Amino acid sequence: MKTSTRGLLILAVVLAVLPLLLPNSYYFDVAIRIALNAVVVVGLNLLMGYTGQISLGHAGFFGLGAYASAVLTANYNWPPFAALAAGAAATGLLAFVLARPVLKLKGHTLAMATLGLGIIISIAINNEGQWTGGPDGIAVGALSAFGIEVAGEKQWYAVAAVLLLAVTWLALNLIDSPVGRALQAIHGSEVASRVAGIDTTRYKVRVFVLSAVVASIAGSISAHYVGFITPNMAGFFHSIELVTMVVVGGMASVFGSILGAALLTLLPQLLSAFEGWEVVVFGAILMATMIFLPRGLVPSVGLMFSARKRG
Amino acid sequence: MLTIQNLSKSFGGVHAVQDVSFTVKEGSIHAVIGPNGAGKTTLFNLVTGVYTPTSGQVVLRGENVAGMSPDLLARRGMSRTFQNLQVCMNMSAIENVMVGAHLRLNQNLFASMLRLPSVRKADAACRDEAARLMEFAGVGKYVDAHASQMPYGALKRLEIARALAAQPKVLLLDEPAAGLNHTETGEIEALIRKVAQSGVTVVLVEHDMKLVMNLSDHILVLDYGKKLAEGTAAEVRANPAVVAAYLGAAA
Amino acid sequence: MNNQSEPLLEIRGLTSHYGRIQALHGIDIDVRRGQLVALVGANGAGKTTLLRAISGVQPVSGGTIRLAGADITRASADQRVRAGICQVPEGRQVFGPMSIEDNLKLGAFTRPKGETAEQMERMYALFPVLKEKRLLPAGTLSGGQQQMLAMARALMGKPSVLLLDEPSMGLAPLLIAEIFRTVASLRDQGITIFLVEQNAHAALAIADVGYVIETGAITLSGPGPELLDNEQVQSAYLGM
Amino acid sequence: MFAQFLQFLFSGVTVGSAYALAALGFTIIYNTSGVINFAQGEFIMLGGMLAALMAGAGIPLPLAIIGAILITAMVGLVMEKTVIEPAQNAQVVTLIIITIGASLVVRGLVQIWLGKGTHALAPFSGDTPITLLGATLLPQSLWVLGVTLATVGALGWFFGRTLLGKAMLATSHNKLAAQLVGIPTGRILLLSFGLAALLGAVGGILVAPITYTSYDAGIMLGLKGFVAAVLGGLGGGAGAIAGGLILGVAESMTAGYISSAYKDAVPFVLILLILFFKPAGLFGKKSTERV
Amino acid sequence: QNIKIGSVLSVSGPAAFLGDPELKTLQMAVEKVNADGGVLGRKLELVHYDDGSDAGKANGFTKRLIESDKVDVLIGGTTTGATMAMAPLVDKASMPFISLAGAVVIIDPVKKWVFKTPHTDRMAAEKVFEDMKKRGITKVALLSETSGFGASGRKETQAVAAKYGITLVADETYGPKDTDVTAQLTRIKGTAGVQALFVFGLGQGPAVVTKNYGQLGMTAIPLYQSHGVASDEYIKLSGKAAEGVRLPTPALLIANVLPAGDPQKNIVTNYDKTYKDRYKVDPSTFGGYALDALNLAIDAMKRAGSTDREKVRNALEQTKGFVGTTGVFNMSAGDHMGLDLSAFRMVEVKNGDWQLLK
Ligand SMILES: Nc1ncnc2c1ncn2[C@@H]1O[C@H](COP(=O)(O)OP(=O)(O)OP(=O)(O)O)[C@@H](O)[C@H]1O
Ligand SMILES: Nc1ncnc2c1ncn2[C@@H]1O[C@H](COP(=O)(O)OP(=O)(O)OP(=O)(O)O)[C@@H](O)[C@H]1O
Ligand SMILES: [Mg+2]
Ligand SMILES: [Mg+2]
Repeated sequence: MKTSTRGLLILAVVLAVLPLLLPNSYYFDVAIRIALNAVVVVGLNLLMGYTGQISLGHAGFFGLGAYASAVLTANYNWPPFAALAAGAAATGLLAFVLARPVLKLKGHTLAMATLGLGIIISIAINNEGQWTGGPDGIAVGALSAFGIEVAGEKQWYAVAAVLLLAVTWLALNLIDSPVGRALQAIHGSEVASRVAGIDTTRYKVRVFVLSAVVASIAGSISAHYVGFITPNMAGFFHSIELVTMVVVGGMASVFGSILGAALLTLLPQLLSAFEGWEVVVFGAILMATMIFLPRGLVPSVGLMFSARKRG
Repeated sequence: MLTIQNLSKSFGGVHAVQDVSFTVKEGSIHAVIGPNGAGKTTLFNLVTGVYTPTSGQVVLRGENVAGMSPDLLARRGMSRTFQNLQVCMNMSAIENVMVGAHLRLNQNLFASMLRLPSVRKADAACRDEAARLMEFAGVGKYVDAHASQMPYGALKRLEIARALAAQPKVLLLDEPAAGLNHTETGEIEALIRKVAQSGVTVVLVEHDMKLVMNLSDHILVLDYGKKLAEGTAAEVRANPAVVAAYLGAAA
Repeated sequence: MNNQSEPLLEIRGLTSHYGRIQALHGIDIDVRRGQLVALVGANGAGKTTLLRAISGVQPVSGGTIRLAGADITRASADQRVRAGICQVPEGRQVFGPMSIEDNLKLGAFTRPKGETAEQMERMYALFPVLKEKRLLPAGTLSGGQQQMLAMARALMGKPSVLLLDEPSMGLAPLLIAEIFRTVASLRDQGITIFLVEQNAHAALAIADVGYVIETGAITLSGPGPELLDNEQVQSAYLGM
Repeated sequence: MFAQFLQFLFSGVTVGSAYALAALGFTIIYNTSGVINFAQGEFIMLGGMLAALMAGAGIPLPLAIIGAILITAMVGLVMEKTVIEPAQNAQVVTLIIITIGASLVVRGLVQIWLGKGTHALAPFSGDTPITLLGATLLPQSLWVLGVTLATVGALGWFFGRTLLGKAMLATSHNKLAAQLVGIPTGRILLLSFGLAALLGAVGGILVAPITYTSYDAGIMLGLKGFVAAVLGGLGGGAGAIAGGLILGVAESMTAGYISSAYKDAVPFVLILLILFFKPAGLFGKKSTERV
Repeated sequence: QNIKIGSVLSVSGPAAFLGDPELKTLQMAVEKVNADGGVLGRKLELVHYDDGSDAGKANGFTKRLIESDKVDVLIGGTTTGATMAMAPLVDKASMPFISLAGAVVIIDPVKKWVFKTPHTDRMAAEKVFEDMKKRGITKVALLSETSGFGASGRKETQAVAAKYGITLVADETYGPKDTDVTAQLTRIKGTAGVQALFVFGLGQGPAVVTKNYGQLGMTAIPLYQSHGVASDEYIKLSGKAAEGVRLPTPALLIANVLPAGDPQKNIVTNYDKTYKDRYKVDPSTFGGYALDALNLAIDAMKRAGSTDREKVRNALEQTKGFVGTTGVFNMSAGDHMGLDLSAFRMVEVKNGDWQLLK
């Protein structure tokens, strides 16, 4: 069996068994947040890890999705899934329009441009209080379709788990396809990929839009789940958090992304006992992880494993 | 097949290529030689769309393609290797070769994400073919290797395999034998000949005169960005200007 | 030539790994003072790895390297340069965005400031094209020009041992002859040279001693011209 | 009308100089290692906080300043030694995440040891505003501007003229080659962190009388400094100054003429536009990679 | 078994200077109560989480407190955003919840389980406008912070201005971390007819505004601040420029100048002293909100005679004449805050200290 198929199976089993082990709905809550974060991070990794284009503004897209759902359902009474789709479409369109000029940039200028994008989005959300509720945030109704409402942590867990599984499957397929190789080739050498007939701009735009749409959808669902959103979720720090999840988990590793999201979502929960020292301990763990597993959790551990097997 | 007319390129004050014209016949092996810094690589970069010419035309099968981007040229059957290696170090060796076949595979994002059977089948076939090409280029033992683990000489051949995977009509090779010893150069020579025999037009830059003289149907000599001489191997070798500027008395 | 003098560079049982792949399997090499030693081998045999290990930029997993009797196996790369080991690396490795002049100045990083200008003039005399382009970024040079720059930069460090990793790669025939002449004359000036070359013929022809490396191990050694006549060498590396 | 414009300009230049100083720190570390040091803002914060607290504890201002600079530089050195050096051979993104971790640790420790309060540092030359053509300017602004220019001059000389400066640049362009010509790349990196921390501290101290300081003061200045540095092309002093001033003046002009609500957003729009036309930043060199 | 007090506060992040004294106060007060024998014969136990000024995290921690820690009463939500993110959960779980955030929306419309201790921003605006009216000011420039506190304050200020016959002739904003607002102030200076400047913000921003206000020589236009700057730190940071600034504040800030007969005199001097003794820094009015919240909860439990959530909630709603640091609370089914304008005192900065205005 291919490693990716095996990984997907393991993920499915873990997701299926987990509910039996979680003692109360607080633990479900953490699991749901992990799954929803992981969805965004898997999408972002396609852009960052595989295609080599950094984005420090992805929380902006996440926020756009969340606010589209919030505003359209609360103020205009749209059905949740219509709002979600509209948010995803609008985010995709915005990403599409901006991708061309933005992705012409490289390295740190690209980082800065995407950072700027994210900041502009979060400022707009912050300032347009008459729709968005401003800095204090806005309440979001339940997620429902055809009269069925997702209610309770167990149902939400099912939704998040299925979504994560689906996104993981799609991402794994993509990577191991001509399109996925084109993306990785762009990372490796842009000239070489263009000479091989790859329209690099077009592919960069596609993966940028794709990851933005994934973030938007995850944003919408998170908004419904939490029930209340603030501009923070579109802000700079959330973007950094997402990037950190990608790198800690491992660039160009889908399962790494899931683990990265899990670790960085869990840590603050585990560290809450440290009273005032949480930030320090969190920072120290972050550094230690990167020093001892420089390629991120999954790739580094993978290397160690194969080393042991052969050596 | 390929006609270059009055092609020029300057970088600021440096005239890297000046008013160069020549024609490459279909199915032939055409060599470009000249001293270091003569403009050979720049010429390749112009022809393959990596650089935009300052002036002049590149006519590929009747169509002026000057200024066209490399991916559009690839669609028209052009492929190349690089003097400064451009191997994707983030991928495995065989995936590098498969990238070369990109244009012949399904490029639909959704088909790829859904792993449609057609995509999967074509991909598997492509992988087999890539392995064959690696064998053909003499790097068969690296089929399971990651590109970053391969030595320099093997990477050069990997690039050739990648270029061949595109099934090009015109193949430009920039110093394919650099970093190879005589025996290995001999293998490369045989490989290029085989490729040309299969109907591919080959343009080649190389400093190994033995290889150039053995292979080339036609040789173009550049010096300071300008055409210095042109002709068959024998003609070029006999040209005193070429001997003085490039070959030296020994050759 | 100076076969009887003590070994300046003495390598014993050197091993090195890339992760779990072993690239060098116990290399023994002696380079005597003032000698020109050539190392030939196929792609991937481990030549570059060996040179990197000697320069201290490649981790060594076993064995020792001695320079003039002193153990430098654990010395840092810059200490080795100060001790007189300079390298012209594979793939040239010039400082792309910096001017040619700055590249040369940096080549003399470990040298007293006073001698830089003079040495630089010597390099410009050796490679006039570098003088012509001295204010341009090194990255814009053609492949061969970069190779010359890499050579000049290493010489700026006034090495007592010069490591050359395929110095003729990508050079025009005229220049190859020139490079080999330069290498030979450097040896005559008393610089000890360890030369890795694919152009085995030219290398062995001027070498005092030759070594053949195959998959990380030395399989043959002897005086340069003698190796040229070796059948095995001829078929594997000389294309005969 | 003109007085108003001038006032906006002064305000922009003051803030912009602070951004420029912050940008210089980024530039130094970027130029030796290719790493964007997300802890740069914490150096700025440390300088301001330490100086303010020491001065508040009765230590004479000049001594407090020197003390704050030295301690911050030490922090920079320790940080390099303990967390950057062990990861030296890792990819750049890994190092960037490490600097994020380091910034959290520094900020967290300061918050624990020095508290969450906001502190002020007395201006160096009083706080009587200088009036010029109807607009006013604090003397401290002149300090910021002056020291920024002097620093840029000094750095320009260091990187452009001295061999050590060039060796630092060379280390980032090609670490392998730098090692092969005998540059002690480890120590160079150490030096660059020390220097960047020192500069950050100087910036933090200079702006503290204008902006006040607290344990989280470094976040915003660090972010703006990063933007200014990239806008300037991360090349050197001139770029950092240009980047900082453009950002600062764009902000104050936006606040003055367009909308204070979008004062942080409009400059980003402007910067994006600039980057679309100059992808390497204002003073950035086009990449010279060849194939 | 202990009585569990759950709290989610913004002890780090941008709102840390609010959340930090709140947490310290809770910890101090819980210790004190336990030392004095606890409540209903049981000890109090504080279970606290820091939301890092992120409402999303506040929501998650609230779930944890309810589901996992099974607390008896919930105090927190340093910011309005956090409170609003917590509110739907306490409603579902039937958990008495006392918020420490300012905005009116928290209690208007009334939510069954949600109470709050701080004055609303609307009250602050009203108090300020009352004072302006006394001075005959009708044209006011508003400069508000883009934080939740400032944005909500701006909205309420706009809403109540007309009631006091005041027109807002300028409406500017600044960011919470801005280091210079001369551009906005210059604009205000250039607006015709401005008679006073009203700043609505928290923390260091208003100090920057005050300093720039001094730099631009705008002293002819009286400067009003909101209760968001009611701390000694404000005067320390702003220096000379703060002279003459007026603002509404809870009694705590002026504990020492409060007349002896004031009902709050006792509690505020007491809190002021114990906090200073324990933490070596001045208490802030924000800490006072937390103290009041805890005491309200304890009071309600005592009156209810149990920790039964429904009973505690009902007792909370019936709180009458409860004297806190913030004011005297009189809750009802229609008012889950229970404060009126008298809880605010108007003060002016004179010679670097607070002076109570009559
Ligand atoms: N991007 C560039 N910017 C500035 N100058 C350039 C650039 N590219 C090439 N040049 C200059 O153009 C000239 C021709 O370079 P080119 O690489 O084409 O030479 P070449 O014939 O391939 O030499 P070699 O045999 O050494 O590879 C050189 O002098 C080089 O410095
Ligand atoms: N970064 C690396 N990671 C893993 N393996 C490597 C790496 N670099 C080289 N190798 C392996 O080490 C062996 C020796 O490589 P080395 O580059 O020293 O060969 P070489 O003799 O210099 O070859 P060439 O003539 O092609 O330059 C090769 O088998 C190669 O696959
Ligand atoms: Mg070339
Ligand atoms: Mg090699």
